[in-house]
Amino acid sequence: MLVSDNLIELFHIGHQYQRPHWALSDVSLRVKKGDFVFLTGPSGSGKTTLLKIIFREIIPSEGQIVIEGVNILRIPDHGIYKLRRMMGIVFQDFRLLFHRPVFENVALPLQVLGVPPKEIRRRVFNALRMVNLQHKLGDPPAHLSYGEQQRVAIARAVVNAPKILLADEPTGNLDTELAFEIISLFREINKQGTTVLIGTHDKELIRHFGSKILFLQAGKLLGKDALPSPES
Amino acid sequence: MLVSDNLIELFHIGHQYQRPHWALSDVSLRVKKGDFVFLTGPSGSGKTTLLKIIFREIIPSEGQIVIEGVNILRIPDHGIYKLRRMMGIVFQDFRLLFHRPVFENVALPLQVLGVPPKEIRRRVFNALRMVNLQHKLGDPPAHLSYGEQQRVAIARAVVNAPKILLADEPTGNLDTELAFEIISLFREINKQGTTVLIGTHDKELIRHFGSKILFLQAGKLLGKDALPSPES
Amino acid sequence: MRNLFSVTIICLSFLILGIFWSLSNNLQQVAARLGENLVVTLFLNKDLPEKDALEIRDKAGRSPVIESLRMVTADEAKERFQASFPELRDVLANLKANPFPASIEAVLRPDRAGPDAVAAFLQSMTATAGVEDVQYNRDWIERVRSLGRLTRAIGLFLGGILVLASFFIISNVIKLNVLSRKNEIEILRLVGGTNTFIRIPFLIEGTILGILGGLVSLVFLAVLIQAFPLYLGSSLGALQELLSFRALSISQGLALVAGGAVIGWLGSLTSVSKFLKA
Amino acid sequence: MRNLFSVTIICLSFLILGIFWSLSNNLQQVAARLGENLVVTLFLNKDLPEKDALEIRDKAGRSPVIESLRMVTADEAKERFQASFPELRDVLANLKANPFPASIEAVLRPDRAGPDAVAAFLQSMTATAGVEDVQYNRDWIERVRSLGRLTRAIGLFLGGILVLASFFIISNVIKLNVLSRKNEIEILRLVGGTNTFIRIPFLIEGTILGILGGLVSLVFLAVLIQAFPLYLGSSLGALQELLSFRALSISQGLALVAGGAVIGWLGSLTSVSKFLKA
Ligand SMILES: Nc1ncnc2c1ncn2[C@@H]1O[C@H](COP(=O)(O)OP(=O)(O)OP(=O)(O)O)[C@@H](O)[C@H]1O
Ligand SMILES: Nc1ncnc2c1ncn2[C@@H]1O[C@H](COP(=O)(O)OP(=O)(O)OP(=O)(O)O)[C@@H](O)[C@H]1O
Ligand SMILES: [Mg+2]
Ligand SMILES: [Mg+2]
Repeated sequence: MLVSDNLIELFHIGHQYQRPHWALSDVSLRVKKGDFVFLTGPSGSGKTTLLKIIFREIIPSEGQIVIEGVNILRIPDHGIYKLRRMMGIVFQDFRLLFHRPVFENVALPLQVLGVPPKEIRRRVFNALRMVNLQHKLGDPPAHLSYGEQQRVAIARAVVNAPKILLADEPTGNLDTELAFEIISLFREINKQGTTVLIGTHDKELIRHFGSKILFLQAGKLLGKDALPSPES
Repeated sequence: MLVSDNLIELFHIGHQYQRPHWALSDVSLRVKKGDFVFLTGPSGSGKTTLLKIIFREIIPSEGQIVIEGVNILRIPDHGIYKLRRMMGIVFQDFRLLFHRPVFENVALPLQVLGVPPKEIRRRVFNALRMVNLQHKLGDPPAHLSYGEQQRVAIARAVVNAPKILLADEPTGNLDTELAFEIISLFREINKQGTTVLIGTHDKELIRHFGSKILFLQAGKLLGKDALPSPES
Repeated sequence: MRNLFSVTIICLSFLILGIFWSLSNNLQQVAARLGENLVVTLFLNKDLPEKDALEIRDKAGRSPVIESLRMVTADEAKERFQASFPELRDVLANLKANPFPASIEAVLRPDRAGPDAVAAFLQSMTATAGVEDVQYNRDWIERVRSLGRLTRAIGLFLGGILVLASFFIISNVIKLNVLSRKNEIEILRLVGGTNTFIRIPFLIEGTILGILGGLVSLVFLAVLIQAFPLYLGSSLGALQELLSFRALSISQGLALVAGGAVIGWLGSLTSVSKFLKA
Repeated sequence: MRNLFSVTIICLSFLILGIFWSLSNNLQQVAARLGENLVVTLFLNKDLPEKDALEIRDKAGRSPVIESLRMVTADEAKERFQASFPELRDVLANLKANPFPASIEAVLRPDRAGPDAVAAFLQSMTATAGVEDVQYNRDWIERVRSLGRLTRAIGLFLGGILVLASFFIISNVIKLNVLSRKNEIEILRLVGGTNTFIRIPFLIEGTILGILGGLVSLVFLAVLIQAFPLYLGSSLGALQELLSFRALSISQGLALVAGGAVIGWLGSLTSVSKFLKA
């Protein structure tokens, strides 16, 4: 079965925020179910843009993108929630509810699914323990340090054991030990079946954990050899 | 002359955002004119808090802090601008005018000083070239990638050749090459007389550039040996 | 803080609206009462036999514009005159005969007393034998018409301005409310909330704010209506009736509250929907 | 967008304020005019010699409450009566002698015609030989007083509510404006801007918004004042005078605009200052 093998497929994706500059151009790639992929490249090369296209925050100017056999550009606005529910996302700018307790923030993806409160509590505690934040559970992110906020965002992304985990620079505000812990956590989740795609510029992390690596340079995908070429 | 030697002096600084937790406790340190100091420590150890106290965004719960012989806790609200004008600050959350052009953002510290427009243009171009962003001059930060925004914040901090440069995690969103370039830039500015204090968790940077290192752990200062002890 | 602001604005808008509504209620009633006073007086020939007078009355009564008819005898007319002008009692006492003619007072139906119908009636009565003169206070008719126009004018101008203003203010306040929670809406969408899931709390909030605003304004309005006449004193006569507040009816009060609910609901709906795009 | 909102709100507030101000202007003028009509009529004994009548007039003229005096001869009185009641002409023609007494009409000075002074005047005139009767329409006085009270009541109740509402709305809009630029204020402080440097643009903006709102509302008000009588038609009589709009005087217009400027300035000042603390 071809569909079940390729979880995410991008076909000739190009994106222009503003003429004449192409933030991404002709990016084609496949991510298989169970992959653990690093997306790297210098500042401004298009990592965030590519991830935003995958969770359909941005509609690309060109190309098609298929996730689980569904062309996500064809999903109407009111149906996007189905796509989002199979993803956990760590945003580069966190996107937390700044003045609500950490607990509520992490519980959000479960609440929209209607998970019963007891189960929510169990899973949220679990996720917070994994990122070492169980003691900050009642504080709002506004009262946390940057690294702590980043870990809340990570906990929220993994709390629902999503099919796909997208993480944009998830360790930018963490010290090396913590960063390694977090990526190890992602690795574990990956072993339980989640496909993981991490945007990062941290070479050390990639060197240590890197299996498949996508390298972006000024909006173009290099190092395709790390992945089976979509044309092959 | 004792005063001219110690640019920044902290005496038994302690800070409590909320009872009962102390974000900082009994921190005493001296930074000499011309020093190049790294402030490090794990996530949540108090780096940002300490820097915020130095530029008086936060009034510490305990202790005194003297900069250039002036007890900055005694400065009234309407006089703080004098302190801020001798500092360049890179904030961990950038604090840019999100919808104004990069140029305006970087020009701000010069505009409040009433520098003539021609001179402003010259210095802003210069600063932007140093962080590799001269081509984004007309775009607002809202249209930039994270690393680019961070570099705008850096350009704004150095544009005025300040006496003191405080940088909180200035390379968190930058790839290693760029991070090294930026710290080299800080080094150069330091050689021209600016005292530099960088909060970071990047061990590699510290290993490479580190001269004096302050290590924070749960709000307490370790590794004081790297600096002359204030008591000595 | 901002919720307090919303309620206050909604309340003020409705209060102003309610004041005008109440005044307009009142003007309409006064206009209606004046309309009831459209009277045509048919002066009869002196010494007309009662039989003929009754015939004239019956003829007048067949006209569709007539609401009621009343015979006024010469003696009655004299008494009325004496009551109205006591200083002239001597003059009348000096007269041998009663100088006043008998008359028939015809009250017109305001709903049917259009200019053409009234003109036809007046003409036919003037032509009737036994009718000496027909008096009809056209000024009064004009005044009533104008009062009707005035009521509508106030209703349209001020009421219109205020309804628009209220809607504008309220929907903007709700928009600001939603804008301040734009972040929250975006985040909910990003973690997989359906549009309905996201909308509901905003709709509830907007509706509650609207209802609260409407209720509070009703309370203020009631206080105002009670307090106004007290302050004015009771000696204004006709003017007081014209300008005093009349309480809104229960259905008008309910309409005000329901209007608040609808505005709050609509305002929230349109405001939230803007952010449910991506 | 938000600036448009601010101007619209300021403008609407001032428009409503202006409408009431203009109406209140008008009511005050009507009240003043009614005040001028305070008339005491002194009926003289029949066949009183003219010399005595003039004496009575002079005596009345010495009272401080009198503004002017006018002699009405018996013939004049008869003519007036005939003009008012043409149907009774026959009656009068039948009379041998003129039944009407001569009289003196005394117009009172509204500013001095307090209840006590008027009562004293009436008493002294009643006691005067040659004066048969003194008539004074107390109802009218009461009505004028009440109208004065009404004017003030409308001014206080509605005007007060609206001034408060305007100020509340405007200062909140400005607060929201400033809040949306809180970030900017903080950043300016962090790069070393002095408080004055930071305040000035906000103060200028607030003041301009206020002035604009005031000006636009004046324009609308002028249009309204022009359009209102046209719409009403011209047959309202006294009622129209009572309710028509009268243009604001130049100084009142200036006051409205200046009020806008002050509100804008104050609103900005207080709102910005909140963020200049740390
Ligand atoms: N909203 C936007 N409008 C216009 N241009 C944008 C916008 N967002 C990003 N860009 C531009 O698109 C390019 C790619 O940006 P992107 O954020 O994807 O880079 P990135 O690889 O994530 O960089 P970083 O490591 O600095 O986060 C950059 O040149 C950036 O300036
Ligand atoms: N506004 C606040 N209110 C309450 N607690 C706060 C606030 N800001 C920070 N804290 C707490 O103070 C401690 C120190 O925070 P600080 O931001 O100084 O850490 P940091 O060393 O900068 O961490 P990071 O590397 O994650 O940025 C943390 O435990 C944090 O939760
Ligand atoms: Mg990025
Ligand atoms: Mg920090």
